[in-house]
Amino acid sequence: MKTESRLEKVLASGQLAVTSEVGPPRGCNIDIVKEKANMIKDHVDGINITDNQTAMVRMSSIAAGVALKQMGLDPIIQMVSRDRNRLAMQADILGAYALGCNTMLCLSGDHPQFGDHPMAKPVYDIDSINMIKMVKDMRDEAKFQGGADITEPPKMFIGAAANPFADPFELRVMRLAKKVAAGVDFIQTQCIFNTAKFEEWMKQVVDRGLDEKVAILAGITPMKSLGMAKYMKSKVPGMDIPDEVIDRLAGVDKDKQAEEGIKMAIEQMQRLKECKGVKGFHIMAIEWEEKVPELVEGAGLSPRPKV
Amino acid sequence: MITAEQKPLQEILGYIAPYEKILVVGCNECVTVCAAGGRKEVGLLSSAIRLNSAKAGKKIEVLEHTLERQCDPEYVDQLAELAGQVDAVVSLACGCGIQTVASQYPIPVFPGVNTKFMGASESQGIWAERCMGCGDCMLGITGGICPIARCSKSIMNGPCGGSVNGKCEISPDVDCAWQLIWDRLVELGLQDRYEELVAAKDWRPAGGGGPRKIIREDLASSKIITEDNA
Amino acid sequence: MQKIKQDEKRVLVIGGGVGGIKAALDLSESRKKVLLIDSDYAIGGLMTQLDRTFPTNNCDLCTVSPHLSAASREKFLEVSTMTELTSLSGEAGNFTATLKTAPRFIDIDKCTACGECLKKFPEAVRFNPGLDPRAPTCMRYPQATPYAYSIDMEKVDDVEALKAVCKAGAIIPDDTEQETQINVASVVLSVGAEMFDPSVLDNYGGGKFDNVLPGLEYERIMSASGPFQGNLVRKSDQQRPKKVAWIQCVGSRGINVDDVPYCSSVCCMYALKEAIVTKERFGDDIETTIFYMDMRTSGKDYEQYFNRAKEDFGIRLIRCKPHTVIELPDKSLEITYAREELSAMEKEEFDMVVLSTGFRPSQKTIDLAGAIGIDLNEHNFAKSGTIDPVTTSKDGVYVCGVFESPKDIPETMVQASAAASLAGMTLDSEEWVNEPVSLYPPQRDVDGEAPKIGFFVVDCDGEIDQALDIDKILENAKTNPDVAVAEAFKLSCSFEAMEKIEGLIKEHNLNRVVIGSGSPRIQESMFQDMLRRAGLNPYLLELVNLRDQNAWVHNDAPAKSLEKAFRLVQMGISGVRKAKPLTENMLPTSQNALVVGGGVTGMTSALELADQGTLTYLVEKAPVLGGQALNLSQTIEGDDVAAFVKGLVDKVSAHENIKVFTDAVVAEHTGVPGKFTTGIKTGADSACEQIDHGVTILATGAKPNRPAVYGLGELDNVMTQLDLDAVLENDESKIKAMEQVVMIQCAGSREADNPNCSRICCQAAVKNALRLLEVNPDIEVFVLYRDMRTYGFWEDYYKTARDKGVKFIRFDLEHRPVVREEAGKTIVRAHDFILGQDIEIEADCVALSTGFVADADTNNELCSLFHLPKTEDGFFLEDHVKLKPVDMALHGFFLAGTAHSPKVIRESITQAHAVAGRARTMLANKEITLGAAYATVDPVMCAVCLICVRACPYDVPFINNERHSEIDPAKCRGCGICAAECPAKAIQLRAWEDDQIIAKIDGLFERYN
Amino acid sequence: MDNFEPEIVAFCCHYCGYTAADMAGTRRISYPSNVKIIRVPCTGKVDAIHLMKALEKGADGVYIAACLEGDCHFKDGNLRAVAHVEKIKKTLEDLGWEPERVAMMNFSAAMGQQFAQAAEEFTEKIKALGPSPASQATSKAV
Repeated sequence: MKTESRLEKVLASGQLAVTSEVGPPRGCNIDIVKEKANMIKDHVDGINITDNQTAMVRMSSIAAGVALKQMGLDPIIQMVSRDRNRLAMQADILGAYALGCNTMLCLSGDHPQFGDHPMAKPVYDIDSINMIKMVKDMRDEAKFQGGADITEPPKMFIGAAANPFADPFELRVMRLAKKVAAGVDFIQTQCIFNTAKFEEWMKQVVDRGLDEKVAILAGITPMKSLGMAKYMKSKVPGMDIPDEVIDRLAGVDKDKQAEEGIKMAIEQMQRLKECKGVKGFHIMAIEWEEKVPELVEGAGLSPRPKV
Repeated sequence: MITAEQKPLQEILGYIAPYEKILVVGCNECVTVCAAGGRKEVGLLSSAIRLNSAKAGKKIEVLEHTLERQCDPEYVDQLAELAGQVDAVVSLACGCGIQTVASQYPIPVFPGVNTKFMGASESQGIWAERCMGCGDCMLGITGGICPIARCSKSIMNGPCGGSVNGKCEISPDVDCAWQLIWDRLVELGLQDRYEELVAAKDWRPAGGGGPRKIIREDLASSKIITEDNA
Repeated sequence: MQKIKQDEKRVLVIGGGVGGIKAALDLSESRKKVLLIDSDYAIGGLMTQLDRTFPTNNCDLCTVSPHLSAASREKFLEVSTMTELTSLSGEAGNFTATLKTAPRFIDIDKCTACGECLKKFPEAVRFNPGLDPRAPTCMRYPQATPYAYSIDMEKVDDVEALKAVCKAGAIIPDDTEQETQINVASVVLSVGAEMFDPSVLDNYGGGKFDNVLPGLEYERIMSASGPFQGNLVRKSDQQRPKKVAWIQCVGSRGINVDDVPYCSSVCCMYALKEAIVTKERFGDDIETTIFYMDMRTSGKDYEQYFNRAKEDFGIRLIRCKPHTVIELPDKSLEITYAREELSAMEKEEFDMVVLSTGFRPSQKTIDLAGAIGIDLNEHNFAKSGTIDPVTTSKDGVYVCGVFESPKDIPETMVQASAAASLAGMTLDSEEWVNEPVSLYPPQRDVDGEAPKIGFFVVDCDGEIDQALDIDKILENAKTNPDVAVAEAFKLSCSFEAMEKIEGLIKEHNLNRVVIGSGSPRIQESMFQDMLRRAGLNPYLLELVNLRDQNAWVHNDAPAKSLEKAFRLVQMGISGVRKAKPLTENMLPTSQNALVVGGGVTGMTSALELADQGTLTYLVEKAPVLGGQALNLSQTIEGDDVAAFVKGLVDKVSAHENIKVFTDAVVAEHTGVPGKFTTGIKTGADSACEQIDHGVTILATGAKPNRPAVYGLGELDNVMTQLDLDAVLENDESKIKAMEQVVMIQCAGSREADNPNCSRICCQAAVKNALRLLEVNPDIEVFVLYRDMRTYGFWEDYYKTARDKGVKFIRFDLEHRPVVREEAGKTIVRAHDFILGQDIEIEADCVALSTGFVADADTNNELCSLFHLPKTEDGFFLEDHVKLKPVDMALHGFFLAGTAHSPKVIRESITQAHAVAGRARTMLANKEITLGAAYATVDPVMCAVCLICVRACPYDVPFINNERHSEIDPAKCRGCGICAAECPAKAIQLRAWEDDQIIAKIDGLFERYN
Repeated sequence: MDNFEPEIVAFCCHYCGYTAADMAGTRRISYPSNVKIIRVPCTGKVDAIHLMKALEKGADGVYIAACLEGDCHFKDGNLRAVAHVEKIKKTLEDLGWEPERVAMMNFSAAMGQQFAQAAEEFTEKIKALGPSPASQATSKAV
């Protein structure tokens, strides 16, 4: 075991892991985070806390993560390189770890152009791959980027994201390999709607033997409605939503669409459970956290193992 | 080339509002080539200032002059006589030229353009950023396409997950630099390079180390200059 | 003294009116030697007596040939006035002409035209034709008749006193008549005709009542050079008339003893013009009334002139020929007339009555025809070819203008060019030499001189003076300290004015000239040539368009117009200060020609050019040559069109100098006038064959109109005249079975959507009516018409048709005929104005006279490919409707046939000859000037930004080895786009430099008054 | 203001705009004398500076009269002119002037009637706008 991370332990046990996420509030009410976490806490092995998601200012992911930790939960701290340079990131990693956060996700982050602070200077001092390496160096070499030794190094379980649907497709596995080479421990993928394409990607991952080196959690998002599906298809970059998803939602009454969405996500998880290399699921129920237990149960992933 | 574009007129007018005699100075180098600060733009801005003064019912005298280059003190010396006649200067040079003029004359010098970036012309009237002057060129390993200047996130190991159909997540009008790099590497048969991890950028040469300066000892040696002059 | 050179073979042009002048100029421009003679003591002919000429309502004759420099004109053109032909012997290509020159008693080489002799001996000294010898209004070509004074020696009592008056010593009392024999290759007759003298008629009071006058005399009264200085007043009491009437067809289209049966073709238009000008100049409150039989406004866009007369000027039109005019005690006049629709006679009082009289061949021309040995027709005009109207019965003798048949100025100009072209074919062009060097004085170096400006108003036709106070304009110009001379030349022909200006330039050592006159588009090259003659660089000139863009367009606001004139002049003066002497580029021309359109017109032009050694490319869209003529069987004169077309096609196809492309279109075009490259695409081939050519002739024709009116395309018995022609040609049995045929005129023409007259339809209807009767004499033919426009000698056929029982029933737009089918019968309902009720005719055939419309698709394509202008109704637009009817505004392009406007075959053929001749004028000069307006780069200012390289529409600028942009003057077209785009302002377009344009803006806003 | 006579400068290309103006003359179609024409070989030659200069010197309105689109004798000079006019309109807007004081028009050589009508309409429009700030200043100065 590299770390104290519960996720690492679940994965090491050979069982499928389940993570989900909670977005911190755009204000100081920490109870919101707690409420959301309470809804899902019994059905997941770790809870991602997003970091200024979609480049909108929110409560610090570390602060929210610490609150969860205090509840005895297992936060996965997300950190984007957009907003901090190497100094700030390393400092925050030290702090987060000191307060009990032992799992983190290294991301470059959505460009500020998307968010509510387009005038902010994007930092991007280093990219997500170099960030993985930085966290690994801190953990395994006990070195800061500047070369100095860390007296009490942070033992972070290191995660990263992967988008199997972004272009160029042929680079998607190669880039994963780079992340692996940089030292990533687990991967949470972008929401999967085009299951066949994901499977194709996974096959290449397996062919390269990458699944041996990194635990891949498939990203699952239940569709709330036909409108949401259409919106994601047309408006959200990097989303690959096949027509059959749209058609299936369109085929049921409007008030049955949410139900159908949940059904689809469950079916998807059941299908992917069989997919070689898939080590678990990362459920992103956007503003729909209350449905996470239903999904996890539906997919036969409940109860969560005690580790 | 350094590119620039004219500042909003009202901003310029705001700067010069307190003054009655203005010199508009152009530069015959980069800003001429990118049609932001050559003789023509000097003429247009001067006319606009005059039109504005007419509206304001105020008599402003505007002199026009364009230097060969505003970032060399010798050329800027040529302004001495004109600068002596005016209350303020509007420079249409890039930031370098503006500062050179400001450093040589004890009157207010206002920028008339926004200096944008180092770019290349894509076609008539279109300039695109190509270089950020990072001071440590990595084009040798990226197929001749700069991820620093052309990737929105300056990612060293791209592309990020936002690359769709060869375009950047920030806009469908912006090419994904990493898609370009990849295509180019494929074209050159250098795909293998891709998987080499590119280390985090050292930003010191890019200005992280404070204002940059180049000193060519062979040229800058005071001895040579003295000898030449002798 | 005039001494006619005898040592060389020439074309002899007889008659110095506009036609003769045009023919002579065309010939000399083609570098062919020509002698122009006129029996009068000055050339100019009838046009000089007119106040203004339609449809432009001005003169502009000096601009006939601005591409010909006066210098080279002198080299090839000799003019001899007071000279007549007495005999012509020999044969075509080698005639001997005997000429007799009357004594002038003035040595015109010495005469300075000071006018002293005229002052002292007004009876004996002749100067100006017309009513008053006050001012010279006519043009004259300087070399032969610098000032056309002459003396009637019989009226001089004291020869010595006369001699003493002349300080120049130019009086030659013992001058004698001279006889000369010259070798002549061919002869062009342009002797015109006289105007009918209405005093021989007893019902209208012409020559008897003070206030009844023929049209020409009315023009003299309105003319600023006329007896009342351009003031319209009655002869009897010098009062401004309030009611003026015109009576049309006086002496024409009649059967009385003094009448001629033909139509004089011009009177309708000139009456409209006189009425319009009267309203325009002397007040809207003058009531103008025209009594007419048919309004014959069938020329290009003339119908719109007519419509403006009615709608914009409110000219009153009464359709009838008045019975009598009687003089009332106050010298006013009472006209008795009966309107067509009212049987009762009406009487109406007018202050003045103008008799629209037409042309009559003079006894002198009849005698001349005898001396030459050409046949005359029954009306004593030259008997001309029915298909080829400028030929006569004698080989080598050509005719043009009114002597051929009555016609207006534009048509005369076309015939003149056509006759010149044919006449010139037997004579080689003189060799090309670089004339600017050899013929002009060296240019004075004005570098470093402060501007010394001469400002001159050249107002030959008095148009500027009528609208603007020229003296005030001069005064204002003089307030500029560097304006050394400011003078006006009012009512003197621009040629005379130019000679005087030349003198003033030299006398005052001027180094800049500003001319206030007409449009620079037309006049610039003429005045530039004047500067050259005066030893100044032609670019030290600025023209101020006081006439076309001021005097003519602001007559509703004289004070503002004058203010504008001050400003425009100041703009010119300010601009000319910045003018620089410039040299021009010359480009060798391609000697080949491209003719677009393989109909009769195109083939005729191509043959004529090819016969003179020009390699001619003939491009026809259809798979066969022939064009619209293939659909026509015969002309009204009875010529077999099919045989004629076949003859042409055979000749063209066999000609070694003609390359025919059929089933082909023009697809690409580049180059400059004189050096074009055009891509021809044949069939479905995607590749273009590229050809080089120096001139382009557009003879693309027009389309027969097939409007959906009167049941055309719906009812079986309704057809067009062309369809009927085919039936007549192929199916006589069908005609024999017909009992009643109705023809409807103006079908699809003279309507809101196609306002022009199609010109050919009236004669087509008459022709087909006569042919129907020939096949089936029992047939009843009805022609429903609005105005019968059988102009010229076609009136004879119209009369014959009436005599043979063809019924002509008039209609108007409120009473259009209606065609319907009822129980298998085709019924035409029409209104009979004389009966005052509707009538119905059962027709076996309804033939619609549908005429021609522009071939919009072809014309649009060609106009956009060649960048040529079109008229509003889609025909090609000529450079000058009156004076340059077959030249296009873009140098090197010429226009002929129905692509110009609807016309019959013989008129198209005339234009075909004319364009061939005009094209020759260009090809004969082996080089063409590209002008001096090309872009230059200042190497120091150039930022090498490439903006010019990218902006140039012709890819001319490049970055040279010296690291700056360079523009090859020989390739530059002079648009100036690079100059405008250049961000370093390093590029200037010569002659249009920024400081010149800004100086003009400065001048415009200089507030000095 | 009722008697306001605007100063209007029209840059006309030799081949179309100027010819159309001449055509109005030939046909004696009157238009306001406020319009003063400056001839240019092609409207692509009209530098944006020239438009500004005219306004600066006191023009209340300026327009360019070019060939119809697609008919430019120099391929695309008239389209460049449009761009120049648009640029100056923007500048005027930035200055708080009415951008309508600058206009682009297109005529064929034969469109004398339309030229006159457009001149009339433009003059009316500028009359309605009133004197330009610069021309007011100029006349004050006199």
